[in-house]
Parts: sequence; structure tokens; C-alpha cells
Amino acid sequence: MSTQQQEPEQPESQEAPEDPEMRGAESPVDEKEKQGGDIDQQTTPESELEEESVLIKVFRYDPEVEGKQEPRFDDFHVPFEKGMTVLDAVMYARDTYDSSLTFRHSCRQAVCGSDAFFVNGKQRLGCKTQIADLSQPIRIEPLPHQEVVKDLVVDMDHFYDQMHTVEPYFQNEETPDASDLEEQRQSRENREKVKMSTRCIWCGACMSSCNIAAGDNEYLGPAAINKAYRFAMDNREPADVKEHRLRILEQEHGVWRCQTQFSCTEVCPKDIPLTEHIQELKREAVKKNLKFW
Amino acid sequence: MYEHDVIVVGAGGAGLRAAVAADEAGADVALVSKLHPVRSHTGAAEGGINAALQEGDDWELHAYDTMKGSDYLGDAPAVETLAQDAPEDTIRLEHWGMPFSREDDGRVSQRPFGGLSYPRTTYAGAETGHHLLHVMYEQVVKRGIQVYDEWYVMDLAVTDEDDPNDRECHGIVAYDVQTGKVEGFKANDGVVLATGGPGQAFDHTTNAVSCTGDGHAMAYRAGAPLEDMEFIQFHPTSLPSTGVLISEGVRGEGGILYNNEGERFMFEYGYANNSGELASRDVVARAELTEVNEGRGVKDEYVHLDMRHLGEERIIDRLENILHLAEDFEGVDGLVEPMPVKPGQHYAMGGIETDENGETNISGLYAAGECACVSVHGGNRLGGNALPELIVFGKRAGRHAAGDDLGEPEIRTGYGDDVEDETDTELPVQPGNAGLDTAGGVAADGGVAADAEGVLEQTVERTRERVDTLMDKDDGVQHAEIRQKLQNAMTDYVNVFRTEEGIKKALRIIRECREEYQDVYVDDPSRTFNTDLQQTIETRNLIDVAETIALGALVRNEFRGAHWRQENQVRDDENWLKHTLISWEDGEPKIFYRPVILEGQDKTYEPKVRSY
Amino acid sequence: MSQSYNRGLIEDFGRWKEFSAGMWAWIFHKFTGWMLIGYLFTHIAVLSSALTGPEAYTNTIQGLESLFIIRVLEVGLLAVAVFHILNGLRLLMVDLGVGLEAQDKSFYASLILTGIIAVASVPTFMDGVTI
Amino acid sequence: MAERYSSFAPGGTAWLLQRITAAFLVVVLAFHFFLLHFVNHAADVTFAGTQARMENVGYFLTMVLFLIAGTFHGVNGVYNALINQGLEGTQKKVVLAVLVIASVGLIAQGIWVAIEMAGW
Ligand SMILES: Cc1cc2nc3c(=O)[nH]c(=O)nc-3n(C[C@H](O)[C@H](O)[C@H](O)COP(=O)(O)OP(=O)(O)OC[C@H]3O[C@@H](n4cnc5c(N)ncnc54)[C@H](O)[C@@H]3O)c2cc1C
Ligand code: HEM
Ligand code: SF4
Ligand code: F3S
Ligand code: FES
Repeated sequence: MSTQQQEPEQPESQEAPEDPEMRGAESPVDEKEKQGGDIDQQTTPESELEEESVLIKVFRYDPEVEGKQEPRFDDFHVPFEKGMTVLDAVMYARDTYDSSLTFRHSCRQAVCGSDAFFVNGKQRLGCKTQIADLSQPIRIEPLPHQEVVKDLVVDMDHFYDQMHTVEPYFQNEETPDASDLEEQRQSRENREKVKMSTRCIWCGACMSSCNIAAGDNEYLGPAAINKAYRFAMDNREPADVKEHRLRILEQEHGVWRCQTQFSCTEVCPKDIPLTEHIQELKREAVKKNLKFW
Repeated sequence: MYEHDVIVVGAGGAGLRAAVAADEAGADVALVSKLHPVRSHTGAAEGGINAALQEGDDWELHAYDTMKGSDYLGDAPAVETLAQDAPEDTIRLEHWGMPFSREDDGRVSQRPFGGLSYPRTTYAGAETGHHLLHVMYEQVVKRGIQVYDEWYVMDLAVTDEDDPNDRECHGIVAYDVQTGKVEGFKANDGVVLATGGPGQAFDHTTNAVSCTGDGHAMAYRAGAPLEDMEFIQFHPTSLPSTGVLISEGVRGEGGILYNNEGERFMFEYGYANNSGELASRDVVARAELTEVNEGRGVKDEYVHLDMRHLGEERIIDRLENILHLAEDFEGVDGLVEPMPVKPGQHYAMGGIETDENGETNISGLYAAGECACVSVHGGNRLGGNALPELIVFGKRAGRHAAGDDLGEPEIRTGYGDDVEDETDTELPVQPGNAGLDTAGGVAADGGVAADAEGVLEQTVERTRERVDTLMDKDDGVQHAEIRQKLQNAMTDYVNVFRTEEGIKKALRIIRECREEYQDVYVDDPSRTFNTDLQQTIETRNLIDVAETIALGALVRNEFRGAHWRQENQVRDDENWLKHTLISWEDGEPKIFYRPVILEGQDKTYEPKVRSY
Repeated sequence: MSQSYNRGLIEDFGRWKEFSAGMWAWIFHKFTGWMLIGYLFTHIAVLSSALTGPEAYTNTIQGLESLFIIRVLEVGLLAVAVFHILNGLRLLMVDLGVGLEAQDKSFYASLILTGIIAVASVPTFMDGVTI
Repeated sequence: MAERYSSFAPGGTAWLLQRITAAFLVVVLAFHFFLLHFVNHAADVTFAGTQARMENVGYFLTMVLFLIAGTFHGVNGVYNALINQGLEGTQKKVVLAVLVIASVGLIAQGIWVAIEMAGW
């Protein structure tokens, strides 16, 4: 990473105001804005050509630390570089100003699915979101509708449970012996059909954006349904397994709960057409029950 | 305390495969991983899995290519095992539902890859690793294997006999990232380390932030030697701000590299007058760095990779994902401007020394995947050879740990009568702990107790103390500062270009980092999801691992595979057909060499000039 | 979903400004659906005056229809029904997997059409009533 | 684990019926609106006029079907909406019972009114 440490001094603006009364979710922000503004005025004239900085407002919460038990937003001024992502910005803030700033991240290239945040009101992957594309100040919060563990870290257990509910593994007892080096055949068209659905990185953005999933804890949610789609539509699995999969999906809190809000499809960083997949499974389920379709 | 037969540390491709194999062998298995399995860096692999599947292809050709690619530093038994087992294990992935790309007749597709004499790279679009990782995790879910995710493994419970070869591993100590509690995990049959690469030792890498060489460091301090650590593969085209990989495909299609003066330097400056941009990875990487060093780099940092002349249609048709990568991660539109690229650390050929069964010199301790060195990649890994390594040696390590008989290994491990001691290299500073209490008051190396019973408890005690010490300190240095310093040193001096002076400088800086680490403290007082604490511990591991890389690079005065030395720019088969091994002896690295095994099952691989 | 603390407006409908087309469509469809079922119950109740006798029925209907406020409400009802129908058709298309890429545009189209139809119907509905 | 949602008849019958009634309602509702607001002005409705329409068996049946379809569609929609908000257990059963009783009542009342209108 080239986010260097020896950037010009920025205000250490992550501290909460002294007065505990001021620690409401919003009030410190105003306070900071003033500070940040002042400093900016001082520095802009000389360093106009040098670089701009961006203001990020990061949600902070820690059940154990006194000043953070009441959620608040902290402001950080991060020097901007071309190509900088939201993840780069929070990493810079952590490494430079406040090492207790906590968030999940790993691959930095949109494959591990760790860093889905709620950025300026939308679920996005931190590493895949260019700062330049956002309006400032940039508000970074943990995913809504999930319990917050600390700062930007949310509890993913419920998401994983739903993923596991759809029996997310290939089921075909009839595969040839691997030592014969004989693979199952699959047509290109069929692979193409499931291709998009196999790209899910379990980031949870879709689930967080869905109002139905928020209200109904048992709803499988778009990601799990998409996972089921990935297998149900794969011709390598025998017909009876597909039927078994549809039986899981067609239960009360399965596919029928989806109200085609499309927000899952809109936020998915892997561009998976989730709503389309869910709708197709609804039709498949009905078809299975109306043998004549 | 938790108890299982086999404990697998790390849940990337290698760890998951080991867990499934151990489960199939009847063991009660647990996976302990600092990331949820699907977050592992195996998911980033794009290219594919090498396996001789087609008619006309043959495992022997695969073995030959691998050996040649390794610049004759691979051990034949390992290389041949890889080539022999890869086809079956690849097909097994298919049976588990892996969505491989297909031919018209419905069979899996294979494509050509650098250094292969036959198109044998099996792939699933441009996201083979993602699919491999997910398919393996699905098998773990299917079998109901216990996963402890977001548990950070800090230490191994190893007995403390003087000779590391007599030590035994009885479990691990990990802390639950969510709650901060430190617990022991007893392993009745074995511990398999599958913690991935050490890419974070460098400032610029294609590896994930989680690739911090924890397994390397833990095994090393417990007494298992690290092998061939100096062999680090650098990829010539990674994006400067994140290290995201821009595949070779761009140059394959005709992409051109320019310096800041708009010169096509691969030709202008004669780095590769025949193949230009398509010269091998290390040649291109060195050319790029020379340009930057001589002041012809853009912003003194990178060069330009231009594909605009290919035309929008062709780019969108063949290189669409590259457009997205450049746009998403660098904010650059490849259709209207050239893309910035620079060399980035990509893969570590070396690792924890193991035999073909994945076992180290410490009984009950196994390693597999990128953290291990069996060694199949020797001086240089061929593209598409890491993923088969994960599944082949992951499987073998898992089975062997669970008690399956895989036969006597031919590769020997640990310090023994077949090794040669390092004698003549002069070190600039004393490496290793050298009397420093590196872990903030607790040394954390070697074993703790001779009896198998108490060892886990004592290791837990020691680890708790170590965490408490780090947490209790109120001021000092923060790990991020040390880590950055270390990474910069490695990138400046132990990168593509290696000179004796540079490496010595790096060793001095590493020593400084150790000293500074004495004063390290964790600012975040919370026990809940304390990533500050986790990273502080990782930084200690990085220091140890970086030091072995630099030491290996210093002693190996030749040019082999990915390792280039200014002083001796030729492959020196006379003196260097041997592995570099570094082991930790009471806080001091000991360097020795073990001859490479070039005798295969029925033929001997004669070193030839590596030219393609 | 259970919360370790109250994030208040961060969640749910406090974010209405950030809702996207599909979500608005969902909310409007819900709202109009509930209005319609509510109306259906009312409607049957009003028509039940027929049980008392023909005059009661005629008087009730004509009495109500002579009220300006009822006429306004009727236009509102029409708008509600038209939106629910148009968006309902949109949803039926979505169920059939047709035109999913245009889901936001079809929602906007439903809104605009509803407006036009509601306005166009005003003369008919307001015919012969005085304030 | 998969079979944990037990009290529900799977198969999406309700879902399908919701769509079928919707499709039916589009047609009938349009007809209804047109007839009673544009062809005949609502203000001019008299019992006699209504009776004249209702006496036609086809119209009568259409209106009854319209009522049944509308009620099912509306009530099922409301029920779904409540379930989506996470209604569970006894609450859910009570709501279902109330809704079923209300719809049966509505339909019965409606048919009775229609018969009265037709003057049979
Ligand atoms: C961008 C990129 C592209 C690549 N492309 C290819 C390719 O096309 N073909 C190919 O063959 N190879 C490729 N490789 C190489 C290959 O992907 C890696 O070598 C391989 O995936 C490593 O797998 P692993 O299982 O050893 O480790 P990883 O997948 O990195 O997994 C490491 C695991 O260990 C866990 N872990 C680490 N430390 C701890 C700890 N202290 N406590 C608990 N758990 C821990 C992590 O949570 C993780 O689960 C590529 C690599 C990169 C970076
Ligand atoms: C005339 C054509 C109509 C069409 C095409 C139509 C279409 C639909 C559709 C497709 C849904 C399902 C939405 C979903 O589950 O995602 C729905 C829901 C609903 N409809 Fe209709 N409908 C029509 C008329 C009516 C009428 C006359 C009523 C009132 C009696 C009504 C009341 C409802 C209600 C209450 C809902 C549930 C709304 C919610 O989700 O909260 N609809 N409609
Ligand atoms: S479907 Fe898309 S948004 Fe949902 S978890 Fe998968 S990748 Fe993330
Ligand atoms: S947002 Fe929710 S309602 Fe359906 S279309 Fe997506 S799952
Ligand atoms: S860091 Fe892996 S998806 Fe963003």
C-alpha cells in the first residue's frame, strides 16, 4: 500500500469531546466540523497544489469502552490520492490517528467479502468504492439490520446460519470414481446459467439492504436463495435433489417472502441479478407443484 | 479448553482440504482460523489449477515442467507427488460441484499457461481460486466439521527437548477475536498449519492484509526450520495503490509498457529485445524497477501499461475484467488512459520445511499450502501450480495427521546428518532475539515443558501473560509504525534487486524493528474485536519471517529462479543445488543447507538452462 | 432483529431519503393495497343499505355522491387503484421475469401515468357537484 | 434444520392465487370503474339501475367472483405484509383467524346484498 505515514500533520480529531453530554450520536460531529474547518483554512493557502483531504465520518461503538458505549461519529481528515478507496481511507485513519478503529478487511480486491459497510446510505464494499465517486463528508457506518460488535464490525452469524440452511453443498451420490479421472459433463449453457450466482462472496450487503429480511428473521434472504439457485439450476445435480432444494425454498419464509424490492440486486458488489434468481425460483416452485405447466 | 483429534490452523484451500481429508480418515477435526473460511486469500487466485488430465498429457510432463520452472530446486519426490495426485484431486473438485469452465462436449476446459508444455491449467472463469475456496468450504459444511472462525492462533504447544527433532506438538493456543479470551486447543493426533503466505512482509503485495506469515513464525520459533525463504515471486503488473493484480493477459493481448518519457523501455533500453513486454515475470519486473530507479518512472513509483491501442472492441471482448479492476481499485479508465503498474510481491516459494506427507521435523506438527515448503516450487513457482499444491498436500497432511499410512517419506526434515552447515557469510548484526524480550516481556519461543500433559496448559499461561503484558502497557510505539518500517526495508532492499549491501541494510533495519518492538503497546483497551492487538502480534511474526527472507537472500550468492543477486548473476549449480534452511535455536537463527533431491521415481532431472 | 443498542433512525424507515425505486414501489404498493382493502370493506358496508330498502339505498348513494369531499376522495381512490393496478402489472411482469432491468423505469412510468389518469378523470368525477 | 418451517403449506399456492386474482382483478376492476363512473355516473345510481344490472346472472356472478377475488387478494396481501414484519406464533394464528373471519363475513354480507339487489 502506498498510503504513506509521513503525510502533513492532520488534526487528531478522533477524540470525543470532554463533556459526556456531548457524546450523542450527532453532536461531536458538529464540534469536529468546526475544528476541521479552521485547520483547513489555515492550510489551504500554502498547500493548495499539494493535496486535498477528504472528511470521513466513521461510526464508533464499543460495548466495553466507556466513551464508546454510546454510539457516536468520529471525524477523520484523510489526505486524498487518486485511486483511493473507502477502505484505504479507514485504514489510513486507523494507522495514523486511532489504532482502535475497528473493521474487517483482508483481500483489498473485492473477493473476500469482509468489508461491506454502509457508506453514504448505501451498502458497499469499502475496497471497491472510490472516494472520488462519493459526495463529502463521507459517512461510514456498519451494515444496518445486523448487531454491531464494535465500530464497523457486525455480527455475521445470522447471515451464515441462513446460508447454511439451504444445504449449500453439491449433492450427487452418483459421481464416477475420481481415480478414473472421469468428470461429470455439463454444457456450456448450463454453466453460463449458474455462473453469476456462483460469484457470491458472502459479504452480506444484500441481506442488509432488504427490508423484508430486516423484519423477518427467518426469511432466508437473497444471498441464501441465490446460493440455492446455484445448485438447483446446476444440471449436474439429479432431479430429485432439485426437488428437495425447492422444498426448502418454498416454505413460508423462503422465496415467497421476497417482495421484489430490488435493493439486494442494486447493492450486490458482484452484480448478481438476485431478484431475477429469486423470481425464477418462485416460478420453478410453482411449476413443480402444478405438474402441467 | 477444547479437544479434537486433528486441529487445522487456517481455512484457505489447503486448510479446508486437510480438514476434509482428516474427517474422511475418521478423525474428529476442527478448523481454527482468524478469518471466516470464505474470506481466505485463496479466493483471490484467478488463473487456474495445473493437472495433467487430457490424453496426450502426462503427469511426467507436468513434473518435468515444474522441475524446470523451479530452476532445479524442487525436490523430485514432492514434484512427482504433485503431478501424480493433481489430476485425481482436480476431478474430485469437479465431483464436489466446482463450476469449471467447459468445452463443447461438456468436459472441463484447460488452457495454456506460462512454462507449461501442454495446456493443462484447469480453470473456472477468471476466478478459479474463489470457486475452489467456496467448494471446499461447502464440503466442510456438508461434513459438519467444527469451524472456529475468527479465532487467532498465537502459539503452538510444543514440548521443549533440546533437539527440535525430538519435540512433539500437542495443540495450539488461540484467542477468540470477538471476545478476546485466550484458550487452549488440545490436538490428540496432530496440528496442521495452513496459514498462507507472508506477503505482508513487503510494502507492496498482491497478498491480503491477513497474509502475515503467522504459521511460519509459530513453527519457526517452535523449532521447525524455514526453507528457501529467499525465493519470493514478484509480479510485474500490480496496481500501485492496492497491489491488485493485473493479469498477464493484457501484455499477452499486446499491451505495452511505457516509462514517464513515453518510451517503450523493454526495447529502448534493451531489457528484452526479442520478447519485449512478454519476457518472463522476473525480467519485466527488474526492467520496471530499473526505469523507476533511474528516474524514468511515473511519480518515481510506477510505469504505465497501455492497452488503448487495442481498441475498445477488443478490450471489452477479451479484457473486460481488467477495465473493472483498474476502475474500481485505481480510479483509472483503461480505455482513455494508461494504467499504472509496478512489481508487487506475489508468492513465497519457501516456507515451513515438510516432507511429502506434510509433516515437519516436530512430530504431530504438519504444514500445507503456501506456508509450507515441500518443496515443489523450488526457486520459482509456475503459474497454476499453487492451487494443486493446496489440494494435494492439504489432503496428504490431513490424512497423515489423522493416522492414515502414506508410506515412508523420502524427504528428510530438520537438522540432521545430511545437512551442511553455513560457515562463511558475515552478518551485519546479530539476528534473532539476541537477548531481547521480543514479545513485550515474554519471549514466546521454543517449547515450554518436557511432559506432554502440561505443555498445553503452560503454553496457554504463557500466551495469556503475553496478551496481558501487551494490553497493560499504556504507551510506547504502535505496531503500525514498526510494520511500515519493516515493509519499506524489505521492499527497498530485498525486492527484485538484491545486493549484499542492501540486504545487510535490511537486516540492520529488521534489528531496529526488533528493538522498537520492545516498546510496542496496544492502544485499544477493549477485549472485544481488538484488531490492534491482533495486528501487533502479527507484526512480531512479520519481523521473524522477514528476517529469514533477508538471511536466506544474503547467504545465497547466486541468481536462481526468482532470486537475483547483483554480485553473482549466474545460476551456480556447482555450489547451490541445495535448500537454505533457517531454524530458531534459543532465539538465534541457525542457517544450514540440505541438498536438493533430483532423483525421481524412474529418472533423474538433470539441471538444464531455464529458457523458454 | 435484535440490537445490542438502539441505532434509531440509522435503520429502517429513517433512511427513507436513501430508498431506491424498487423500495418506493414496494411501499406505495403496500399503502395502496391497504387502502383498497379498507375501501372494499367500506364499500360493502355502504352497499348494505340496500338491505334496508330501495329508497334507503338510493338516498345513501346519492346523498354521499352530492358531497364534495366524497368526490375528492373518489379521485383519490381512483389514483390509488390506478397506481396499484399499474404497479401490480409491473409486479406481474417481474414475477414472469420480464423486463427486470427496466424495473425502476416502469415504476416511474406507473407513477406518471397514475398522475395523468387521476388529473384527466377530475372533470368526470366533479361533474355536477357544488362546494 | 431445513424443514423447520412447519405450519405452512408449501408450494406457493397462495402466491400463485395472489397473482391470478390480480390478473383477474385488473380486468374486472377496470370494467367496474368504467361502468359506474364513466358510463353511468355514480351520482345517478339508483336502486332501480342497480337492480337492472344485478338481475343479469352473468353480471351477478361476475360481481360475486369480483368480491371473492378482491377479498382473497386483499386479505392475503395484508396477511403477507404482516408476516413480512415478523409476525409469529400465537399472534400469527390470531391474526390469521381474524382475517379469515373478516373475509368470510365480508363475502357473506356482499353476496347477501347482491341477492337483495337482484331482488331474488
Ligand atoms: C492475486 C493472486 C492470484 C493467484 N493466482 C493463482 C493461480 O492462478 N493459480 C495458482 O495455482 N495459484 C495462484 N495464487 C497463489 C495461491 O492462491 C495461494 O498460494 C494459495 O491460495 C494459498 O492458500 P493457503 O490455503 O495456503 O492460504 P490462504 O488461502 O491464504 O489461507 C490462509 C488461512 O490461514 C488463516 N490464518 C492465517 N494466520 C492465522 C492465525 N494466526 N490463526 C488462525 N488462522 C490463521 C487465514 O484465516 C486463512 O484462512 C495466486 C495468489 C494471489 C495472491
Ligand atoms: C386490479 C388489479 C390489481 C392488481 C394487478 C393487483 C396486484 C397486486 C399484486 C401483484 C400484489 C402482490 C404484491 C406482492 O406480493 O409483492 C398485490 C398486493 C395487494 N393487493 Fe392488489 N392488485 C389489484 C387489485 C387490488 C384490490 C382491488 C385490492 C383491494 C381489495 C388489492 C389489495 C391488495 C393488498 C392489500 C395487497 C398487499 C399489499 C402489501 O403487500 O401490503 N389489490 N396486488
Ligand atoms: S449476493 Fe452479492 S451482496 Fe449478497 S452476499 Fe453475495 S456478493 Fe454480497
Ligand atoms: S431486497 Fe429483498 S424483497 Fe426481494 S428483491 Fe431483494 S430479497
Ligand atoms: S477487503 Fe476483501 S472484499 Fe473488500
